[in-house]
Order: sequence, then structure tokens, then C-alpha cells
Amino acid sequence: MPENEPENPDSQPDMSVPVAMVLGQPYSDAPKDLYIPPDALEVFLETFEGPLDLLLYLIKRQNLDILDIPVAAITSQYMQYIAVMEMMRIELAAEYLVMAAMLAEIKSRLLLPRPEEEDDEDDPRAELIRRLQAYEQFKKAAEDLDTLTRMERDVFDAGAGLPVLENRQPLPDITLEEMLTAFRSVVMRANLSQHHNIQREALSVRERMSNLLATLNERGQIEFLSLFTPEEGRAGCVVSFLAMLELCKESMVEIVQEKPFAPIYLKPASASENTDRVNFNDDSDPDSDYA
Amino acid sequence: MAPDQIKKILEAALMAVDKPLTVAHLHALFANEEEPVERDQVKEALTTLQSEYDDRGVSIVEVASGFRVQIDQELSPWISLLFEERAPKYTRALLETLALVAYRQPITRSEIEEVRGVAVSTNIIKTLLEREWVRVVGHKEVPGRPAMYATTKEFLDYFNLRRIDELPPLSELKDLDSIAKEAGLPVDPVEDVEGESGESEIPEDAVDEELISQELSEDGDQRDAGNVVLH
Amino acid sequence: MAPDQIKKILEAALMAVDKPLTVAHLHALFANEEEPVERDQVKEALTTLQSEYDDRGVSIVEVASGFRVQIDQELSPWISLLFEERAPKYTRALLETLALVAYRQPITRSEIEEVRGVAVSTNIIKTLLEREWVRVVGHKEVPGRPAMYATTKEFLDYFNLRRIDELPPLSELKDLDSIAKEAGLPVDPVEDVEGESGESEIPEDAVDEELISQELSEDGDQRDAGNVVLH
Repeated sequence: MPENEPENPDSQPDMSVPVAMVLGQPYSDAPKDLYIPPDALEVFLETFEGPLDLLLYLIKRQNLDILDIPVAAITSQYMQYIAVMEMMRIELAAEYLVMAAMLAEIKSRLLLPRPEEEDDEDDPRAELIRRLQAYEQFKKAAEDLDTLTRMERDVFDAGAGLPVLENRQPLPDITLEEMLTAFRSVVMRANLSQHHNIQREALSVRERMSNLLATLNERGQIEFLSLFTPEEGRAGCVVSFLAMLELCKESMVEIVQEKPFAPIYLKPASASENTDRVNFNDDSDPDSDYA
Repeated sequence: MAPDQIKKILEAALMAVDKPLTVAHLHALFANEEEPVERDQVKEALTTLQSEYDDRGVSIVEVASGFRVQIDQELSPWISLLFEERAPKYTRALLETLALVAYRQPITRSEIEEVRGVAVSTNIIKTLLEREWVRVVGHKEVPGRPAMYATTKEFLDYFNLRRIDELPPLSELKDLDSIAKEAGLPVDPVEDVEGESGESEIPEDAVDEELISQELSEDGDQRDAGNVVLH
Repeated sequence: MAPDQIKKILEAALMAVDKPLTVAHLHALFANEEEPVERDQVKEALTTLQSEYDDRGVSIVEVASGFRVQIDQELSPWISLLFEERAPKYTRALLETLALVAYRQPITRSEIEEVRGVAVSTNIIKTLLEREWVRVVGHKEVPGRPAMYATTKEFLDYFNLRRIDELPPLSELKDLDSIAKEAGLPVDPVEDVEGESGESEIPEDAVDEELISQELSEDGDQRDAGNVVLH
């Protein structure tokens, strides 16, 4: 909102207002007799957007075509306004004086006999016409713009109250590639330090280890045989068995057997030492436990 | 998801925010559905919704930055009463400046001043920038590297336009040949006369076209700025 | 004024302002009509309007300070998305930890630290557990009984894997350079290093298959097989 913009009176000066009558008086009259209410003149001047606007007004007021400006007449009218403004000691924008000079130049040129060969491309009148036309074009464009359907004035944004929002901070996304890239760099570092040899492990065995551990943690002791799923086939059983071996080796589970040929149980590794432990890490033969 | 549910969500979404929403934005609301919702379903639901809003005093309209729900102009006499402050009235100076930026973009301040014949107040530029109707898209490669201004999507949104070429056409200029003839002046080749006053001499239609295609390409500020600088 | 027109104006008014409006306030909108509109007409129109909003995802509700248009709570999951903040990014440390859990599960924190060469922050573990990508599957029988971490079904789902061994074998990670480049990720100079460690060249699947067949043919010595696989 242009609060800092002075609000203009309605766009185009309405010439029926007293101001026009005042200014309509010929300047040839004794200036002292010329009654111009100072406020009125200021308001009047403010309605012009500059010398081009004032000129356009003078032209239109006489129903003249921009393309056929009687330069002498217009110039003298323009000068009258300038003179009145100066007389009123209204601060004149420099542009008004520049225009006055331009008009005076055009006028004087037109009075001179024209040379046969006009090589002066910079004809001052053509330039004035061009500028007046260009200005008029955008003056009109601005008026058109003002008539467009506009938010806040003609149409309004429609809204509704919000429901209680789920205050969700979205979770970060990662791609498999990102994770693998990260892993690769870990592997690289591990390789450099040569402490680890983590390349060759079958992921299926590691996954089975995790699942076995989770099951054992949930259910406690589990019978060895029940940990094999015949539907998985031999390969599946082997994976399960390898997982058990590794879990046992890493002291994550205990394998217990009350007595020879009794059922073998797996249980989460714990402090309980009251049963015989079958330790695959020792040199004991595992075959005896392999049903 | 059932079309009715999609429609409900779209309607609520458009009412929930006071900015227009693009189809892409609306479609993204369904990203988490188990059963994927296609972009076309969203578009279809929007169309249905739009037709349902016929004759309700409220419409779903498409503007430059997407779709929004807005209250129709016919109800403006009553709706205006709800707002204590009257809608801002913009000065001629501001509107003329805005029109120049809109039709002649990208344009520098001095180019605006040249056409208007008066200095452009800093306040006007500030207001236009603050309203986000105008933005700086680059700097002209002339001494002082003045900023070049162009209009924004927000400008189009505010004036209920989808594209810059929906602006009313500029009034036609009579060509200077005929001006010269009518004025009884020697006829100069148009090019020469135009050559003198620089850029503003490009035939208006051409400028307009150029702007439009620039706007439509929407390749972002950088590109636009680049073009500007070259010119 | 026709009831339909009153209804239209009321609906638009409620949508135009974002605070509730009282009946008095709404009635005041009709103060300038030639043919007076009664307060009861306003109330009636409101009631009709309310019933029309049934099952639309948006309702006209009465709250303490008047009536307002309100998006239904049931649509909150979608509407919330419009106001969602941007997702943060996971750190490289977290990605590495997750990768180690995936490939080396079950694994303890200190084992992760040993490979990575730096301490694993509690936050990383917490984040992974909260995200339900990682779970505790047991405790290792060493001093301190550290938790053993493994990946979850949710982890597999997130990455669209059916089983953990669908993760690419290490040997293939080499090719990630190209993938990483495409994804704009930092590329480590890994070729040379990996070239030195012969083992990583063996495709994981091949190892697996080989082991199993070995296992099946050699009914006897599981321990060796175990060693091969695991060490």
C-alpha cells in the first residue's frame, strides 16, 4: 500500500472546476488583476504528471490532434502556465523549464525558412510528437491497468480457518545410493586400517543372525530344531545354521543340551551358568549337536 | 482415492493458504497415499470443483502463480464493507510507472523517466518493490549499471492475470512517417528518426511480443537479466 | 433481497475475513439495502448455508465470537502438508552408521566405532531407532552387555528391498562412483584403495552361492564352512 505516495485527486483534472477558469485567463492581462487562489493552483499542478501531461492537456482541451500541433499557440499557452507558476513562487520541477526551452526552440525553428535539403534528422517537432505520443500511450495504459479486476478492491481472497495442524517435521529422505556411498567410504577407511575384513560376509547370514537374536530375545529359550523352516529348503536351513554358529561364536547366544540326545535349545546369552554349554569356539566336535 | 475425497482436499487446501497453489503443489499433497493419485486426477478434480463453484459468488480462478479461491467482483459492494480501510488507491504516477515496467520490461528508472518526462520518485519504486509487483532482474551495462526492473508473478496475481500478454494491448502509435507528412515536415526514413531516441523506438508490438515470450520461457531471473544486459 | 443472494453474500463474507463474524456483524452488511433485510433472514440463510456445507471438507461453524468457515479436522493430514517445514538432512555419520548396521548386523556400537574410527553419537543411534530403521535384537555377552543393532522390516520397505541381501554386494559399490556423480554426491577416490583389497572383488552373491553349495556337498564340516562365510 503506497502510504508514502501522495493521493492524487481523481486522475484527470476536471476543467469545469474553478481552477480552469482561473487559469483560462489570458496572461496578457495585468498579472496583478489575475486572481488565482494559491491553493487551487497548487492542486491543479499536482494533477499533472509533468510537462508532457500538461502539454497533452493543453492539446486535448482544444480538441487538437497530437499529430497536428499548432506549436506557436501551444507554446504560448504553456508559457503562460509557467509564468503563473513562477509568479506564484511555486517550485517548478526542472522538467517544466526544459520543456519550455524545447517549445521555444521548435517555435523559432518553424519561423525560419526551411533549407531545401533537410538533413537535420533531429527535427524538434517530430521529437516532441513522438514523446507526446509515447507518453499518452502509457498514460492510457496506466488508466487501463487501474480498471483491471484487482485484489482487495474488486475481488477478495477467500479463506477458511485451519484445522489443528499436525505439527510434523518431515523426516529426512535418503537414497540407497547415499547410504551405499557412505558405506563405501567406511569400507575404504577400514581397508586402509586393515583391521577389518568385512567384505565377504553373506548378508543373508547376517540378517538371519539378527532375526534369530530378535526371536530369542522375545521368546527366551527356543528349541534348536524349531528354528529351521523346512519350506526354505536346504539353502535356508544352512543359512540358519550358519547364523547360529556365528551367534554362538560371538557369544550372543548359548546353545544348551541337558544331556546327550536330549533336545538342544538356543537361548540369549546370559549370565546363567547352570546348564552345560556347548561351545563351538572350543575344539569340541559340533557334529554331535547337529541333528 | 475417491474423486470426491480429492476434491474435498483440494478445496480445503485452496482455502487454507492465501497464496495461489499450482497443480504441482496440489498434487504433492497426495504424495503419501498408498494408492497413488495421478496429476490428471488432481486436474480433473479441480475442473469439477471449478464448475461446482459456478454462480456461488466465490470462484476458483487460475492466475499466474496457480489456483486460488476468490470472491467474485459482483459481491464487492458488500464485501468491501467488511474492511475498515478502503482498498488502496494508487496514484497516477505509480500506475504509469507500473505500466511502463509491465509493458517495457526490463526497463531502467531513467528509461521510465524519459517516457514520463519527469523524475520517478524513489518512493514509487520502493512501493512497487515492497508490494513485490516489481523486482530487479539485472543491471544494464551502461555507466552506473542502473537496475533493470520487471514485473513479478505477484503483480499478475494481484491484477487477476495469468500471463503478461493478458494485459490490455497498448494503444497504437501512428508511425512517424505519417506524422511528418501531416505536419508538413520532410519525410525522414523512419529508422533515422527512431534511431535517435534509443530503445523506446522499437515498434511497440515487437517489444510486446518479445516480452511475452520472455515471460513465457520463465527461465528465471538469470537468463532474463542476461538478455537484458546484452540489449 | 432474495434468500439466495443473502446466502451468497454471507458465504463470501465469512470467507473474506479470517476471524469469526457475529450475526450482528453479518446483518450490518445489508444496512444499505433499499428493501431492508431482517436479522431473521440472515439467521435463516446461515442455517441453510450450514446444512449445504455438510460433507464438504469445509464447514460453517459457530464459535464463541461468531461464525466462521473452517476446514474440517479430518483433512488435517493433507492440510498440514501445506505448512510443512523442509526436511533436514541426515549427516554422513548417520548414513555410515546405518550402512554398517545394514551390512554387519547384528552389530554393537563399539563395533561400529571400531570400523568408523570415531565415536558414534547417542543421537545417531536414537534417530535410527526412532525412525524404526534399526532395532535392538539382543545384547552381546561381553562386559557391559552392549546392545546389538540390526535393521528392521521398515528399513527394507523404505529402500524398497525385500531382503537384506538385495543390498548390492560390496564389490558393486565401486560402481557407485557413477551413481554418486549423477546424484551429485561427493565421490571418494575409492578405486585404488579397493583394488588393493582383493577380496572385495568377489561378487557377494557368488560367494553366497558358493558357500551354500559347498555346505551342501560337504555335509560334514560346518565349522569350516562357518569360518569361510564369516571370516
